[in-house]
Amino acid sequence: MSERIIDPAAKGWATSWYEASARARIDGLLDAGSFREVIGPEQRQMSPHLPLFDLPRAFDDGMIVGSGRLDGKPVLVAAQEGRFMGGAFGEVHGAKLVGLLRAALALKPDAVLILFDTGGVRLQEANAGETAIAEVMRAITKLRAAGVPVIGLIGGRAGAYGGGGLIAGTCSRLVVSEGGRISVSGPEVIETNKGAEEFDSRDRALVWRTMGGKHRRLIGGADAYADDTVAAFRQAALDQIGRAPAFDLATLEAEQARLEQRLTRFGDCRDGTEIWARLGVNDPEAVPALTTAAFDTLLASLGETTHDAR
Amino acid sequence: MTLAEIIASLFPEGHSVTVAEGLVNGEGPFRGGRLAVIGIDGDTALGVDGACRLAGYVLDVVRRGGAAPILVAIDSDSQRMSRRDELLGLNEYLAHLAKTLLLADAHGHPTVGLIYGHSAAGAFIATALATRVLVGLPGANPSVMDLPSVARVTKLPLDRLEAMAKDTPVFAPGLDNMVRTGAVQAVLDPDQPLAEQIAAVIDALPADDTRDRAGRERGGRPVAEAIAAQVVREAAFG
Amino acid sequence: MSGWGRERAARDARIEAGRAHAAGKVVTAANVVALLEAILQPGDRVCLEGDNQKQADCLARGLSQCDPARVHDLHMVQSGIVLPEHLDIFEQGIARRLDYSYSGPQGGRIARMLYGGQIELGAVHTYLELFARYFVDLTPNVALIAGVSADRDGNLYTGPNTEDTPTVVEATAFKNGVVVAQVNEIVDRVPRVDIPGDRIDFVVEADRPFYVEPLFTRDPAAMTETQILMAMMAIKGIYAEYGIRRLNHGIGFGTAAIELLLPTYAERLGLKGQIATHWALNPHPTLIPAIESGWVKQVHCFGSEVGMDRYIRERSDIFFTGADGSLRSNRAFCQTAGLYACDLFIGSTLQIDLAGHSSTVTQNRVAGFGGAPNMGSDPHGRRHPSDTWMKAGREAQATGDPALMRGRKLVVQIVETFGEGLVPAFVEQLDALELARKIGLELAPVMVYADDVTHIVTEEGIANLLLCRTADEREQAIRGVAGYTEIGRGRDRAMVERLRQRGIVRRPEDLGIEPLDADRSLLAARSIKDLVHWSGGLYEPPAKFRNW
Amino acid sequence: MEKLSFRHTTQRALAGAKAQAITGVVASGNLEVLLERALAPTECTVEIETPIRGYGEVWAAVVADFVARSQPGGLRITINDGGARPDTVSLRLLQGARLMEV
Repeated sequence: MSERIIDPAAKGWATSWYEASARARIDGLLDAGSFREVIGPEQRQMSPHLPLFDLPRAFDDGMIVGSGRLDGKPVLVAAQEGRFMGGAFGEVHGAKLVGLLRAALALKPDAVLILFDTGGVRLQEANAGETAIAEVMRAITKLRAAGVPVIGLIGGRAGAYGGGGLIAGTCSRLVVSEGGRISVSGPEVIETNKGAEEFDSRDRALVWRTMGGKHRRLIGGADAYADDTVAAFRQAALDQIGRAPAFDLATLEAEQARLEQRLTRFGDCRDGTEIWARLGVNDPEAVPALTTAAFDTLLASLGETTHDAR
Repeated sequence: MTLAEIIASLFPEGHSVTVAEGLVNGEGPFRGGRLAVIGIDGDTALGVDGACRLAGYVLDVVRRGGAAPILVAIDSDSQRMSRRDELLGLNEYLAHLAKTLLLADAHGHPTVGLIYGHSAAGAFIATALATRVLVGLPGANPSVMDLPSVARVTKLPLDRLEAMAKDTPVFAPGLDNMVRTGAVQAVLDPDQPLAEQIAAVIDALPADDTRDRAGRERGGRPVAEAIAAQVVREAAFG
Repeated sequence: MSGWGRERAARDARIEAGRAHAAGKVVTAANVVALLEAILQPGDRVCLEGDNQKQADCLARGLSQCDPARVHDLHMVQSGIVLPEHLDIFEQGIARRLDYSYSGPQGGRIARMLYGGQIELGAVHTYLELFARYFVDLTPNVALIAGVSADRDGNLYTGPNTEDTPTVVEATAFKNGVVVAQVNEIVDRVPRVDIPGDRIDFVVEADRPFYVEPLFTRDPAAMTETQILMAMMAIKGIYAEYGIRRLNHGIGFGTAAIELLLPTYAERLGLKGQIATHWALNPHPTLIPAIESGWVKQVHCFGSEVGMDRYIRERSDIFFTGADGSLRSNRAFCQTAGLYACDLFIGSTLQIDLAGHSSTVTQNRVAGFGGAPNMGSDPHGRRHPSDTWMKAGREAQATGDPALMRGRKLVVQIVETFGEGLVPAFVEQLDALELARKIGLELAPVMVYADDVTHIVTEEGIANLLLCRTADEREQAIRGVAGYTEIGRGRDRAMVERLRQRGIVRRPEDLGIEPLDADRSLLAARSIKDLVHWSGGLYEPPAKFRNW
Repeated sequence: MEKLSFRHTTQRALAGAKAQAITGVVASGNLEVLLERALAPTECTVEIETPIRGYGEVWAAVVADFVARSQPGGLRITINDGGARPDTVSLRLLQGARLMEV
């Protein structure tokens, strides 16, 4: 009989990160009972703009922020709810994250954890969302320069798209699961603008080979690969806290070299599988189906995917 | 104003600014020192290759030391929308470009964004919005998405959106709306020499990120500042 | 020509005319139109093979490109109206009359064309009826069928999606008809002979593999708590109580949820081996966990399912497979199995009225029947007992001689009280009646008649219609599970409470089910990826269902 | 958006001491329910904002059934609806009450 990875009858289900709500992710990620929310839902700080569009609002505007402990370490946490407006950045949503990052500058937590789940900017509040993303990126670099690691966790159904992808690229470390996607333009956006010949968004396997968790981890776009469970993300976040690269000229020069080298080596590749083959993966076609254990083994054999150039 | 007019107005004594494939790079004399210029011209989309080169230019300035300010002049399309760009990790390239600008600023090279044409979405965030202060020129047209596209996505009639856009700066495209949101600090006067106006902007650089305060004062982002401030006040470890 | 061989002679003449465009039996894709124009005659009865799964699409394209001056007034007798070409030929005048069974994706267009008089409709059938009429009064002159491969003698390998092919060929080839098969490739030797070559007159090497719709794939990621609650009630309140071993499931999410609860919830209830062991069912990917956990003894299939072929090949203890190892499906036999050999059919529907009639027809769509009414009906020709069948029979029999009692098949409708866009599933009158009036159908397109339905399961509870003794009781039992729809809110609360005392209406709490326990963590698989893992990597889902 | 508001008197206070709970998310076909122990022990209010107009009677029936069943005395309940079906509303209300009883 074949390997049985999932057997709920025997093991019971671990909570899926992909399926969990933002609140459930925080609950499972942090030490039990340690989360203290700031501007909780009872304050009803909802979007002042959505009523204009006759759209429903959420009590937390899809962004939950606060403090807690991760294996005893003090951390600040922000989590996006990907099912509310696609986790998109609106005015309140963005301002809560900006505030949290500014608070971290004074509080000096062991890390700030950002639980991404976003399609990018909320169109109904586009200018506020876009500006907030710029504020977030500035705040993150300031915080990193002050020695506070900012760790992004990406494995929600909305992924980290648009400005969310840019914020992710600003973090000290990124943890991604198979379901997590990191990208600027979404498949549907590319298809709408450039046609299905450029990108067939219904070809889901292509989507994941282009922007999915395994691809991002393989090319060094993410630093750790986690199983799709809240427990695995917790462990991965813990592992990354002590390994955050500094934010200085040396790091960015190393990143410049890393990104230039990527263009030279893979700039003519048409598909993820071609890149993986050049990385030294023997059977690129088999990568999407690899289990976490097999994928970890593959990563270890390649070596070069782990770096501090971020 | 065109890029050539901008450069001429900035550097009446001459400069080394060149444009290749829509990417702007060079410098010129400025207040007894130098002003570095990078940017995007001609409504060019920003992809992995362009972002990487621009980031390299910024790092060159930082590596050279000194305190030369960096002007980021922008007339771009959005990010380049293609399979190849995303395959190669466009988010990392755009974020890297933004980080180099933020690092340069932190290293004593004041960064000033100047939007004189179009810009949108990821290209806007990675360039003009990653500077310490962003100013615009009349006629500039930053946007996240044009109204017909917004109409398509939100399934609202275009004429209703156009009516809403008149008094709702938070979602409508255009320079004025970005000013009211606080993203663009000021609009420069194209009839006066730019060198002096940019110098004045640099002299008045805010120490902190004051875009949310401006957004409240100008009515484009009514609550962001208060929300962020409340989080700063109330976040604590139990 | 005189005597008794005129049909044979006419057939020989058609084949002779077709040979001009073939090398032996083999025809290139480029010559399809010429071939069809040579062998078809005006007014022919033609079966263009297609059902809810596979399509002879290359031949459909060819037929739609024929010259209407040469090929016209055809009488199409086929299972499925699915491809645009199936209706294009009526607009072009190539075809005029239609007898069919299923029209899922073309339901809107076919309704408009029926209304506009562009189609002369014989009848909308169930699969078995149409198959039966192939042998009585709708025998095709020409059959255009699809297979995976053929050799030069015409020996045909249908592949796992055998489906309607043997039935269509049987009726055509043995009654002086001409059979044309499109295949994905011509080979020296086929893996197995599904249709002997002497029944195939022409083999077309198609320009691309024939299309198969993954109609039976339900993504567990889209399954809701409400569907899980309904599945729990069905398992505990029906499967367990009646001890249902032989069964058929529809294609909805509710029944897929039942499949995914077998190795978890039903296992905890100790029902393994007691229920759901023998199936007339397509190879549903959501059945994989139950198979892997040892719940399932045997499955016979109408067709295959995209991505399931390798898995089936490695599970020949469960599925019907050929000597070559691949699945052998057969729609006619599996429909018969569903009708006569299964004790339960459970499926979803769009509308149920106050008597219990149900229909998937909406005001502007004629979706056809497919096979659901074959399975979803009580076969009066059944003569073998089973505990399930007898128990249901006892519940239904109010009067009469117990010695002459016969059993009842369980026909269960599992529906959420509101569908997409808050459209209620319970109505005063079926849209099907209005549609029948509008387009002049003699018989309203009712999917399952009230006298066949035994139970209705909704998130509010189970209505056991077998136990109802009057039309009034039946109506209140239906209202009693119709939730917050207008029908549900219009219930006689006191009477529903009395029905509840008699076990005719049962709420989750009456079954010992806590609605808050209906959680996605009960599902044996929560994503397509989980199903792949369960299958040991043998299930290869189609691209649109992947998120890795 | 349509705003609805219901006020009920219960026979008793809801058990438990939890001050507040939230369940569900505002998404298509879903809703979020915020429950706060903020009223007199035999009072309960339910306020709803919904983008789907014209279902006031259905909401009234769902809320009344919930109150009769769970006796949520003392609760101020506020709902942001994303177009949920009545059975989903009912389920979320029950989930919310259970969270408060802890």
